[in-house]
Amino acid sequence: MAETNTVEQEQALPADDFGGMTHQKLVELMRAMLLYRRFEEKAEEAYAIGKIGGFCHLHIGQEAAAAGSILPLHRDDYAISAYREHTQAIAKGIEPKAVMAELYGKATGCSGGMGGSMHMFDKSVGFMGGHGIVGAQTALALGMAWAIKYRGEEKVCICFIGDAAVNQGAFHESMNMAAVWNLPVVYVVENNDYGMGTKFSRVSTTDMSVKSASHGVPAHTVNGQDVVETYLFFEELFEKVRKGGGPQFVDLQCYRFKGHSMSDPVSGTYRSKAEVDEKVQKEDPIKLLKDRMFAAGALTQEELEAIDHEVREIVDEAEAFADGSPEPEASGLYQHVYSELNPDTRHFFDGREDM
Amino acid sequence: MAETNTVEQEQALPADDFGGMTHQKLVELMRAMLLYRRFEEKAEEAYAIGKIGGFCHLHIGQEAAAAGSILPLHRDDYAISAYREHTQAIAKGIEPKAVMAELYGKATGCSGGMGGSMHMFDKSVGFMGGHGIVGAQTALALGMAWAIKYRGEEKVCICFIGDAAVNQGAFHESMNMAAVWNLPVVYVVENNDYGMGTKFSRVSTTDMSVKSASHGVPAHTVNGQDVVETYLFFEELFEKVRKGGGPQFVDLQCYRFKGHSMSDPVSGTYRSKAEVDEKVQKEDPIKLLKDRMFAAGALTQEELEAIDHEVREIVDEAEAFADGSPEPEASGLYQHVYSELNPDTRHFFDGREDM
Amino acid sequence: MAVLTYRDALNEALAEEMARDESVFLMGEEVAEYDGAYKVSKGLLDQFGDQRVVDSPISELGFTGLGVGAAMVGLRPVIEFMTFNFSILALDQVVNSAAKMLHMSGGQINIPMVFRGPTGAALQLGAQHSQACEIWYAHAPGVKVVTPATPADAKGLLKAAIRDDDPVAVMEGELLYNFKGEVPDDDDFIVPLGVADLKREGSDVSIITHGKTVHVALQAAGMLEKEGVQAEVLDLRSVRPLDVEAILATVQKTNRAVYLEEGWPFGGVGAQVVSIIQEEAFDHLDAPVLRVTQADIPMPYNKKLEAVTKPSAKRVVEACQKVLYR
Amino acid sequence: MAVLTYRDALNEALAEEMARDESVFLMGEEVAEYDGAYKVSKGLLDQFGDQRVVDSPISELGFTGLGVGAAMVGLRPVIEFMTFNFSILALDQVVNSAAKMLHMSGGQINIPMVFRGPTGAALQLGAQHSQACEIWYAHAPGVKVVTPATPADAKGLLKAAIRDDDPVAVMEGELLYNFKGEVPDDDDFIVPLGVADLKREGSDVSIITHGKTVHVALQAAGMLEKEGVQAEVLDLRSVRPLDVEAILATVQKTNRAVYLEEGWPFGGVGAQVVSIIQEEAFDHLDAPVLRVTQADIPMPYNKKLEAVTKPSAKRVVEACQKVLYR
Ligand SMILES: Cc1ncc(C[n+]2csc(CCOP(=O)(O)OP(=O)(O)O)c2C)c(N)n1
Ligand SMILES: Cc1ncc(C[n+]2csc(CCOP(=O)(O)OP(=O)(O)O)c2C)c(N)n1
Ligand SMILES: [Mg+2]
Ligand SMILES: [Mg+2]
Repeated sequence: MAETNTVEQEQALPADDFGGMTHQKLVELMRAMLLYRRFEEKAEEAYAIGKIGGFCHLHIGQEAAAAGSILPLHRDDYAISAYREHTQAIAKGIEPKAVMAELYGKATGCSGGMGGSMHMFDKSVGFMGGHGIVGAQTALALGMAWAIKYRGEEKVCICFIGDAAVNQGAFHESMNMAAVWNLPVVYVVENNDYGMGTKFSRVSTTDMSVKSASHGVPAHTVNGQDVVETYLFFEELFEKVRKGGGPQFVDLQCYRFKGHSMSDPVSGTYRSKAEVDEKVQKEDPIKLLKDRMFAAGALTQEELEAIDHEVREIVDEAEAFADGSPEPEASGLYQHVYSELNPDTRHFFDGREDM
Repeated sequence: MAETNTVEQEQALPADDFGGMTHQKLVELMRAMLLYRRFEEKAEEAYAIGKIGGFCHLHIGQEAAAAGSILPLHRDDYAISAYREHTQAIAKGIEPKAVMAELYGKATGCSGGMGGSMHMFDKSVGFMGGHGIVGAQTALALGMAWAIKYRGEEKVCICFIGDAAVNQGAFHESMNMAAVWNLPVVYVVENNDYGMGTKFSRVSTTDMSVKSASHGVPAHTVNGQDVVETYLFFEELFEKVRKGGGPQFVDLQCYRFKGHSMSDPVSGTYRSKAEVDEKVQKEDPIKLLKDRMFAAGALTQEELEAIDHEVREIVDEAEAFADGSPEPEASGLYQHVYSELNPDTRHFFDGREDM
Repeated sequence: MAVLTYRDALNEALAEEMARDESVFLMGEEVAEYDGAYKVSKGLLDQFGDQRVVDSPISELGFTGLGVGAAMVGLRPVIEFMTFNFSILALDQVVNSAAKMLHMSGGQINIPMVFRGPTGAALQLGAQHSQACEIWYAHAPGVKVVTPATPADAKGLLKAAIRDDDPVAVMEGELLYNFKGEVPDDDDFIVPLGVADLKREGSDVSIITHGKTVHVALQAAGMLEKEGVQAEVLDLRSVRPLDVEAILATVQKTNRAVYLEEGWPFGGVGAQVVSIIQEEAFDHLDAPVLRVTQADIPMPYNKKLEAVTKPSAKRVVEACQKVLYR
Repeated sequence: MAVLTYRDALNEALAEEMARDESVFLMGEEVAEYDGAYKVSKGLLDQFGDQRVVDSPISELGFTGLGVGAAMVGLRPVIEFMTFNFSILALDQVVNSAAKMLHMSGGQINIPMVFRGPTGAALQLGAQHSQACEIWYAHAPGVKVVTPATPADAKGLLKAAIRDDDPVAVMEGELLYNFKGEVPDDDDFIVPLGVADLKREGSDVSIITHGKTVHVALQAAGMLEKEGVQAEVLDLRSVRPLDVEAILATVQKTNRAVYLEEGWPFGGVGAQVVSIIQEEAFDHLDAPVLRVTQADIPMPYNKKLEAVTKPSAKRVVEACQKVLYR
């Protein structure tokens, strides 16, 4: 009897094959998410002791969205985002130490210490910035996608925006043009349901999934806390877009575990502590993958700790590198305002001679 | 036999009851459309001899859209439009002579000669302008609708835009907010299928009817060349909106018989003469109503000519009034830049003493 | 006189004017449930309800136009920009609608509205969040621009702006919100638009400025005093309308002037003021009027570089010494 | 040298640069099938095809951003605004993206793009279609602005702008498109950015200006000559970068100057130039520098009032007489 039961159970529960994903890939995803988590935790610490300044928007809780949507990209594809982009920059290939150094405002930062938290750039790996004006990057992405088509390349451009950004005119103008010219751009809404303190349902009467309907851009809804689902989805989508599939719109549902920025509360008038606690317990993307891999015997506690140890070392090195790096020189301040100074004429009008 | 046939025919063809519209209303609509047509023809003449300057966008061919959507409004409702608004201004209640005088740039014009063809205003009848920046009026209309709700009034605000204006971000931002706050605003696209020389299908992959889908604003498609259908539709829609029905989006299909503006060709690279000719023959809103009223015995040739004679006189008077009116005084140039000049301080920096 | 922070002074101004006039409402991102990104509207939602204190979507162009449209029919909107940096998206509605409506309607439709929020740089917010926006607004006839530097001016100017029948941009400073100062208690205390305030008397040189940098000017004046130089500090308070009389008076008194501002130099407020001075006080000038501005570059994130990019008291002192030929 | 209209000169510049460099494309409203609202791009669609001459929807913010994005990855977009009036909708992408990208990316990403179209008033287009936009662009470091007044300058400056590695606004004049003049035939003829041109020599007073009003200045100089006054006319050609040397040279020569521009005065280009002159040529000035601008009001539609609102040769003459104390 008991035996039969067991057999029945086994038939009822076929082993999890992670959608056919290799074990190596699963470990890679786990490692990536852990790296992002530890990186942001380190940034949080550094901010608290004043090593990082300005606005600092953490991605904690949204690691699966970054890993699942960016790791399937090729190095020469383009990614562009808003200001919550530290881990996305790392996912696209910027060294953690170059991102940390940028947060520290150092010359060794990926933007030479000039951009900061909201403006991570590395053209060489196709990470085209961190942008601070909500929605503006949708039009910039359109232009990169235009260039891809113009040159007949088989690249894609992925553009990340937040849920609140779909209310910006730039987003709608861009979606329409992407459709008109059938451009290889994938608009991904990291839908964490809040724009600062505003729940999406307070600034839209419609569901996120219809936001591209007016423009004829195909919409997709993906569970962005499930890194396996997310990765497999984007892997397939990108191939379609490379082959001329045209623009896509993805409602990537996720959740922000921390405050909007370091200066904002995690919960408060706009969302309850209970809501956040439940999400953190039930929808932590790292915990979800861990439990699933443990259950499938695809990962052991020891292996997980080893990975965690490894990424912590990377983050510690990044922090040490950032801390030890030199500040950019004041002498370079005017160097990158114009890339071409025209001869025998004046470009700057502040009358300063001392720099 | 023949008789039976006739009987059968009569049974086959129930008399046209114009959707229950009164004969008086039908005549009113015919008279209105004829007035708009003659008015624009006069403006065209005046422009040709240099009495009117600048850009001048005629509404010829779109008279049913103006009559059918504006005449059902109350005097204290608000209407706002773009730059192709002469006849809309008249429909909302501005005297033809005040509109003509504005075209002539005279002090007696509805905007004192300061606005011109694109900027007709008369607050007293709720015509809130002629606006020249494509799409901008969608946000202004939102604000007027906001004020209606704020004050608990039972008014509506109608906002006219062209088909090309739906590609402006302002339109999408406004539609979304209209839905979020359930405002009494009716967005009407005078869909004449072209923005200057650009056919709508070249700048949108989707049909006009889905342009409000992303924002959850109900969409309606109406034959804007059929004044009866248009009038009955809006009469009903406005009542719904007054009672809290919320924002509406109307694809009012019409056709521009003339060039985009006086300086643009009627046809050419962007649309064929044949296309225009066919539309003019088959879809002239005035001819359509005339034929239908004649067929139903609701109007005779004599009556029509009498109406035409009457409106021509109104237009001639308007022209004479405009021509005979004084120019605005240069002394008033600075009078309406600020409505309140703060004491003991400088508002103007051109250093001119002579005005 | 109560001692208030600049933030609370603005909050009081809003509360008093909203209580005084039903047609006044506040709209912007996070102004209601979140009490405002910088807490300027704290408590107003509870006091006035969600019809008068309204959270908007992130649609600057749209909700600015909404404000203009509501003003067209007589409401008195106060539109908050989380920061004026974002208002560049809305500039069309400011310049083409709000500023021109009265004139192009032949005097029929005035726009009694206020745009407000912080302008200029705070600390390490980077290139896109650190821009002084006065000139984008002041360049256009039809718009008024005020830049309070103290709690009293903040309250008095915001109240005057709300009562004014034209579009007024009230440009605040994020770094000023916690600044404390005395504020008259009178509910009808207002600071009239277009009237400058002599923040410090002096006889040797005039430092003319507006907004946040008033405090930099005062600091510089203190440093100069140690060198025996008496600097006068004129706070314009309003950029447009402009108190030209006060500007000419101080120049005629000291015969030497320095214009200090937070923004970029090219076509800045300082350029306009210098142009007026040299035209209208030409014979009173013993030296050219010098300008101290932000370095003519986008704001860098790095803390040290941001500090050198901003106009400093040290640079003001140097400029004053130059015009004093010392 | 061929005699061309300003329109054809621009058309040649576009055709030559597009033929020379595959990465150059033209996008804007009605630029392709309609040959451009003002026919500047006539024939280019046939010559280069619809991937390189592209009709856009009416989405100024969006297609301007598209241009910036394409430039980020190395294309050289030429974005046409039907008129610059409409570009205020796109200013965020100009000021926050194009102008700041190179700096905030630490020097990685330059923006080799051109914005072009007519600026300022034509005839009776009313308040919203008659605005001079130079200063909206020139105020921001990172942007370059040129304003050709003749066919030769139009061709040479547009070609230079397309070849330049930074964002350049080429501001044309609707009323100039039919203006004829000699243009060098050389395919590589360019007019370098930032170099002014002495359009008329004189010894008594300098009329400094840019763009369309160069012709007003020349007319004024002609009128002055009849009174025995030799006016020098300096056409800046580029507003930013700015040929300060040429400005100082003419002022040092005549000791008297008038700045003439089409736009509004407050914080205009003239304010900046005056500020430079009084600072750097203080001892050479025998009189204050005066400015002649559009009346400080939105442009009226009425023909006569529009004429008085615009800066006229008569006003320039009066200003010159003033600085000459006559
Ligand atoms: C145009 C503009 N308006 C306002 C802001 C201020 N702001 C920064 S982030 C933010 C909320 C955006 O929320 P969302 O798009 O959902 O992204 P998330 O922060 O959740 O990732 C706001 C209002 C801005 N940076 N740009
Ligand atoms: C923001 C803006 N961009 C461009 C223009 C120039 N323009 C005026 S009308 C027009 C076409 C508009 O077509 P549509 O919206 O279909 O209205 P219609 O003229 O057909 O009535 C264009 C491009 C403008 N006035 N405003
Ligand atoms: Mg969000
Ligand atoms: Mg149309």
